[in-house]
Amino acid sequence: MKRYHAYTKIGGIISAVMILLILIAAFWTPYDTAAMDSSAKLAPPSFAHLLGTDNLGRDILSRVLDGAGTTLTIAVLTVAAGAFFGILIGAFTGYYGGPLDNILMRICDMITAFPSFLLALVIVSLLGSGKYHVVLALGLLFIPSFARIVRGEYARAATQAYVDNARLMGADPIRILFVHILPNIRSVLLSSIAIGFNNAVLAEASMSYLGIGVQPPDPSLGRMLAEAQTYLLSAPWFAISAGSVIILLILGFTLLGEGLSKEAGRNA
Amino acid sequence: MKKGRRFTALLMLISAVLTVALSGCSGDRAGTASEDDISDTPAGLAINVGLAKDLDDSLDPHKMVSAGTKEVLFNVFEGLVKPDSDGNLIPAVAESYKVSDDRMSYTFTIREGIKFHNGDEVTADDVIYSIKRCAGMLEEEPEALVTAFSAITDVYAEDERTVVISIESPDLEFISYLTAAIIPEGYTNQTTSPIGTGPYQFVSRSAQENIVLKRFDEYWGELPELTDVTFKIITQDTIVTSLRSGAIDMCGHLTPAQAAEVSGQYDIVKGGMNSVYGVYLNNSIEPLNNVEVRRALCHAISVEGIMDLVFDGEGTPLGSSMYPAFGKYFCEELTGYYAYDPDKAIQMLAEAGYPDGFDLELTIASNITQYVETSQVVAEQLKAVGVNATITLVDWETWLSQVYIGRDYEATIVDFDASTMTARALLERFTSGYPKNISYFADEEYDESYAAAISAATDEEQIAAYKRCQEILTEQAANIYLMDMADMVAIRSDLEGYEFYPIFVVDLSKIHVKAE
Amino acid sequence: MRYFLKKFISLIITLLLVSFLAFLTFQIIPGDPVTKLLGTEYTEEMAAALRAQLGLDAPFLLRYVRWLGGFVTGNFGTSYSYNVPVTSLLADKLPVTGLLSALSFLLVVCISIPLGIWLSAHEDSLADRFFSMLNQIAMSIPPFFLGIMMTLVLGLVLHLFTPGNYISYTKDFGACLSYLLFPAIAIAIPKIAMTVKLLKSSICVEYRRDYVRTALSRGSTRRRVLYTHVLRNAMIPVVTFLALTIPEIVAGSIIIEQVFTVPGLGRLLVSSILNRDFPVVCAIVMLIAALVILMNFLADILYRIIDPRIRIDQEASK
Amino acid sequence: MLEIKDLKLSFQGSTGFEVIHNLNLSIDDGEIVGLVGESGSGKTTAALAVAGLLDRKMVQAEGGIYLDERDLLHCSDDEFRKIRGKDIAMVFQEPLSSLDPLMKIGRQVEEALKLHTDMDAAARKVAALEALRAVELPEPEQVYEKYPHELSGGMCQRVMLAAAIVTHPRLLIADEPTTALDVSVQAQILALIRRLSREQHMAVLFISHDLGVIRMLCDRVAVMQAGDIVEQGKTWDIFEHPAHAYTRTLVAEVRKRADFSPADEKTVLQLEHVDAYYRQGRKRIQALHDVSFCIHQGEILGLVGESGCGKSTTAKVVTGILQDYTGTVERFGARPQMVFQDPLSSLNPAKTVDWLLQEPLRIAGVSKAERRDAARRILSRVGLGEEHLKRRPAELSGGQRQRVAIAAALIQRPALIVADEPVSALDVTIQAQILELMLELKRELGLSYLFISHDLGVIYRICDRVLVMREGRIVEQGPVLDIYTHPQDPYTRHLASLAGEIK
Repeated sequence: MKRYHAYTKIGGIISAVMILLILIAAFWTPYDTAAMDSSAKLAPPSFAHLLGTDNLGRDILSRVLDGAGTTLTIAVLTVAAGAFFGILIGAFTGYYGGPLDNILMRICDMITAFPSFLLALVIVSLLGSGKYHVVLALGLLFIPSFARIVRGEYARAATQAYVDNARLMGADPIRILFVHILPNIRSVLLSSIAIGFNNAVLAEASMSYLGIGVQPPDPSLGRMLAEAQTYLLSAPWFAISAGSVIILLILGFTLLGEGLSKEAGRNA
Repeated sequence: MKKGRRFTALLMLISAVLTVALSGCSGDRAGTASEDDISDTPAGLAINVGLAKDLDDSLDPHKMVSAGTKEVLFNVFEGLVKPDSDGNLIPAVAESYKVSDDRMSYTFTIREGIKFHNGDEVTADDVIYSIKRCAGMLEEEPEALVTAFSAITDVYAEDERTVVISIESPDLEFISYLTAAIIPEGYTNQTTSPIGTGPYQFVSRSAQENIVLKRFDEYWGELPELTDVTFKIITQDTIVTSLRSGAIDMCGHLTPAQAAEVSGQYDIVKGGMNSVYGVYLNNSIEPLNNVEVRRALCHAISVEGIMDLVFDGEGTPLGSSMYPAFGKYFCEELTGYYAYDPDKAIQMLAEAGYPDGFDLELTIASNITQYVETSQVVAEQLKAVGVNATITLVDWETWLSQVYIGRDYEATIVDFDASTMTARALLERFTSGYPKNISYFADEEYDESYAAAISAATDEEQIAAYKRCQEILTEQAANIYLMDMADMVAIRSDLEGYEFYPIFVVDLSKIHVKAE
Repeated sequence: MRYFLKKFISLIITLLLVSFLAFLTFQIIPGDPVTKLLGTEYTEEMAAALRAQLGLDAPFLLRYVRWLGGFVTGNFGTSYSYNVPVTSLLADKLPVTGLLSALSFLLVVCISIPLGIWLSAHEDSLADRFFSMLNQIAMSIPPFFLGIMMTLVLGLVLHLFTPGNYISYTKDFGACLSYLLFPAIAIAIPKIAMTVKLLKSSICVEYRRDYVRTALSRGSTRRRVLYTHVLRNAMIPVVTFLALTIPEIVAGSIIIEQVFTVPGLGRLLVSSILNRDFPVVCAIVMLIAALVILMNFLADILYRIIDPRIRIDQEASK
Repeated sequence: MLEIKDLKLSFQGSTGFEVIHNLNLSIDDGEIVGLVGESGSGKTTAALAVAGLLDRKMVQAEGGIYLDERDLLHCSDDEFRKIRGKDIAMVFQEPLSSLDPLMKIGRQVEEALKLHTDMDAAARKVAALEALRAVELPEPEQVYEKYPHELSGGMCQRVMLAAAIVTHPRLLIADEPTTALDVSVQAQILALIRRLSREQHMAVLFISHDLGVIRMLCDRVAVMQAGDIVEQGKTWDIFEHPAHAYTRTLVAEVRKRADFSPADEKTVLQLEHVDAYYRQGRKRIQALHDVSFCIHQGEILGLVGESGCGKSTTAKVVTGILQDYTGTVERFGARPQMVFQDPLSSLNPAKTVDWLLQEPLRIAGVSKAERRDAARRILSRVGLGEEHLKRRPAELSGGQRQRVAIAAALIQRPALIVADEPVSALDVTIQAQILELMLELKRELGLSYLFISHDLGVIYRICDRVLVMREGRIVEQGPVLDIYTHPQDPYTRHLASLAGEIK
């Protein structure tokens, strides 16, 4: 019987509940997320509307869940894209080094140094706004951080005896990189994925807050927060609902990541 | 050991002092700062006015392009004449003027003793310089800055206080262009530190922060009560919190929802936005080139519904490209020409060959809350008749280059105003030859009517022709005309005197403390 | 010396790449500075004349070289929007963002270090568990949401400050600082949480090192071991982290400035992007990029200075 | 002077257990007492208890530890702290990591003075320099200003000693102080400890797993096994007449030498005039100079030398991991495989034993069923059972890990196995088992080994021939007995004399 760290448990529960709710919301929400009701604008939480309604009389619960779904999709795809290319680049540059390593790292520096807002705006203006373009923009921004971490791990792994051993077995470089070394940087990857996820949710929310990113009528948590600012005093539940969902999404995954890496550390 | 402890203690001390000191002094100031700024000190009455958009523009009165800049600097500049809140032109820099019998020559008498903010008296040379500058008659400004001024053939001084302007042909509306600002000759810093003759003088501008004006104590007219006005640049989303916190004392162009949020604490003054708000359609593309489809869309949209959801029921519904402030030109009977009737819309669409509806992309400028919210309601209403409307938000500059100048779009939501007080500004944009006719509206009868209105010799003729233009726009369902949006101003409840103008300005000189 | 030279060259190359990318951006995204300067009702002749005057009619690469030449000689151009030299705009706005970031950084340092030390001394106590959980939550709060909530609770309900009433540093420095304290807190809280976590785990790792046992065997108290040995070693990763936090704080201020309506570089950047005020955008982008690169550089140098095991000019070990 | 009576130590907590059962030991002034035993026998725990470095919350102690009648076990933390560092000082196994990397040597040496005396800074410096001189460090003024990383391992251990003796303690506890050092340095440190003990009349409790070291240094010895002292007495007596069965095995292991069967004429490896290089940053450093040797089938060739002499580079050239060399390397038969010193890093930590054993066959394209069979067969061949298949390296003991490493090498049926310090990290009895396994495999499979070690005892025990390396060159080679009895090269002579001293 494996004993789980308390963080893993709490994080797992939060994430599981969030994902479950989001999945349910993908098929069924208490109200149509776009349906407006001029007779119930900014209604406080009640049994009819558990989290109240917004300034156009839309059900906030339905909208935050739908928005959380959008955010989650974007974050997962972004991190997946960032991690995939980051691992690919980091593995080769870290293991082989050389001039290619230098060039790729300079490009990573450049992307890191470039304001993300502007880069996202460029991509969104070029390709039009929409979820998947946001993924593209954010994914691009996430590659360098993954690449850098993975590169460091691979550079270190390349000097390890088990890698020499794998070479002696006659394993080809691809096999060494992805079958032998990759599982060993699992815990580092896990925590950078958790951090990456955290940053992706934050970045998506921030971009939507600033008005680029996910577009209405698709609900977006960041945009809801921007709108909710006007109604802070008369309808605080509007801002609090949207904000809490962002916090829960991030918290669940950070705790999970934190717990898992603590467990990995305990086992090692 | 001691050293380590000291180090930690020092850090803690710094943070404690920092927090306590700063929040302490902020506490003090939060209470007094706004009072300081607004109280009747011997120096006068100072207020903060919120602006949701920065004046990121040239401050040169002849070169500024954004409506927001013009709105604020209305208080700094005056033309030979200036508009009043009823839309009439009243004397300003000129104390009087005469029009010659052939209506081709205007003679202005400059007001006695009128001064610029730098203390210099306004001379005939200044007036001539200003007019020539606008007309493109100066070497350094070869292009006419005011298009209508290219009709000017000559400007000269008859004596020190008399200036004569001649134009090439009679024009009923020419005098309304002479609201163009009079500025001192040879002053080169207008773009950043403007000087005019208005009741307020410019003090400073800080990007994204504020614009500061103060009363010009040598103003020729009645001195206003407000002595110092700071326009604070805030954002759409923080208008309400800034008002609720007391950071600003007045803010214009609130949405009804924002107004409702602050109505307990502030007096709300309502007026019309004086613009034609509508869903503008690209008449040149499938299926919007079919007039029946456009009519069906008009039936599908409930202006009432939009007003209820987005505007709390405020605003004046419109039926064509004209708003009520234009009194004599406005055709009230066109309002409600297309009744809200989704069933009829579905039927009409089916007859036009679209029983299953079609896809429609609404390209919306994201910086204006009303557009974004309206677009969501419109999309919902169109969905009800089978038209699958998707919303694409773009930033303002993209909207300008793509929709307004590039005219590459399907449908958009925007409001058009008349920057000068002429009906021409609202109707010219639908003539077939107009380069920014975003609807690609082309109708021979409309072009003829418009031409007739421009060259009309009498008011009656002109009114009739303009009204016919409006009827054609409505009958042909060129666009879906929605309303003249409500414009709401929140003003601190001990102040009054805010007046709406038919053009987009805020007149600070009329604001005063309520009589007890 | 060779190390500095190499670092410096790679710094310049990165900046060049960034500048090219920034310049390219405006070639790509829709929008025309001409509409900014002439409004919407202009004739083609006017536009052409203006483009010629601004040098916008030249081919892309030539424009880039010209701009770069100006940039190197300190001429950042003139803002399309405000018609003032970009340098004077930056000189006006840089202190605001600088103050905000400095305040935020000071908070991070002054709160997280004592807190981290205190918590590491009470590992696994009730307080530690409570703070660890709080820390996790603090790390999960988006700063702009924190800002909104602070506006509501501290501003509108408790009246500790007046949201929207930013006062210029030129007018009243103290009032400016006291207003900036709140956005600074909003930026700082998640960073404090991260720093505390790092410092705590770093101290715990160092406590398990052999030299701690040595020091104890000489008769040191645990407290003395902490301050004379462990802390210095534990600070190595923290100092590096803190240096890398600075650009993040500056980046974080971009969005926080919107929430608290602070007229700093962030708001100027966003509005300039939206206005296509390209000279301003390029200058700010270069400024931020330079800051990021310099801080990376600084983190590296600091790391080498603090840790005598690494010679300053030595290649960073892989 | 020091008296340990009926000491019982047990760890608290959910998995609490007793580590020291009933320990009795006394040390007189100026006496050097050795405490010998394998890892896990409790010797370090006992030493830490004497120094008061065990966390009292974690470890429960019974019995008594008396320093001149003073009960250390039951005095307050503050009282104990005044004794620790002043009367009782300690040195540890890893000299480099036991020094604070960020603090200059001088300050670290002075630390105890600062804590226990009221000397001013100048006096402390004088005392510290004197201590540095006493441990025979050259140019103590310069060492005083240096950081630990600027010194070699041997110098660091001298610094540790200086810091320990600076307060003239009555008891020095030395926990494996020479284990991490090269043989020649080892001997110097031992001599130094002996000298200091005599000169300062300081008692020493010397803890080691290495009988040779104990024998060379100690007046008396206590042998520990599983938390008990099984035997104690005069060093000479213990070595000549071990009474307890465990002591007998220990002593016997050291003296054993394998039987040698004459090697085949068939050559499995031939190196001729090999120069090899490795990269450090941008620099290309020559690690081997004109190395030539051959290995016959069924032969164990020893390779001995100090750290950094090129032993590991030779291994890498032989196996083909290092490609940057000139000269000829001829390998006959299947590719040589390698067994490393630390199986924890040479066995992929993320994989199970099953996977590790199958991987070479998987790469070679062997079918799944055959792979599984082969893995099971080879595992039982090295003396492990199927229950180990699903474990990961971290879940195995050191000896088991090294068995798995050997199995993983064997499964590829190599003619030659390069063993790089394969038993250095293991305890004496486990060492013996692994060496026995290697010899068995040699006999049964006709396997050859290149056996790299810094431990002359181990080389002596199993090798047929030996190469002595120094600074990248082979300084001497020949049959083991010849080298040990008639060393030719001065360096080899030096090594052999040290070894003799140790034996």
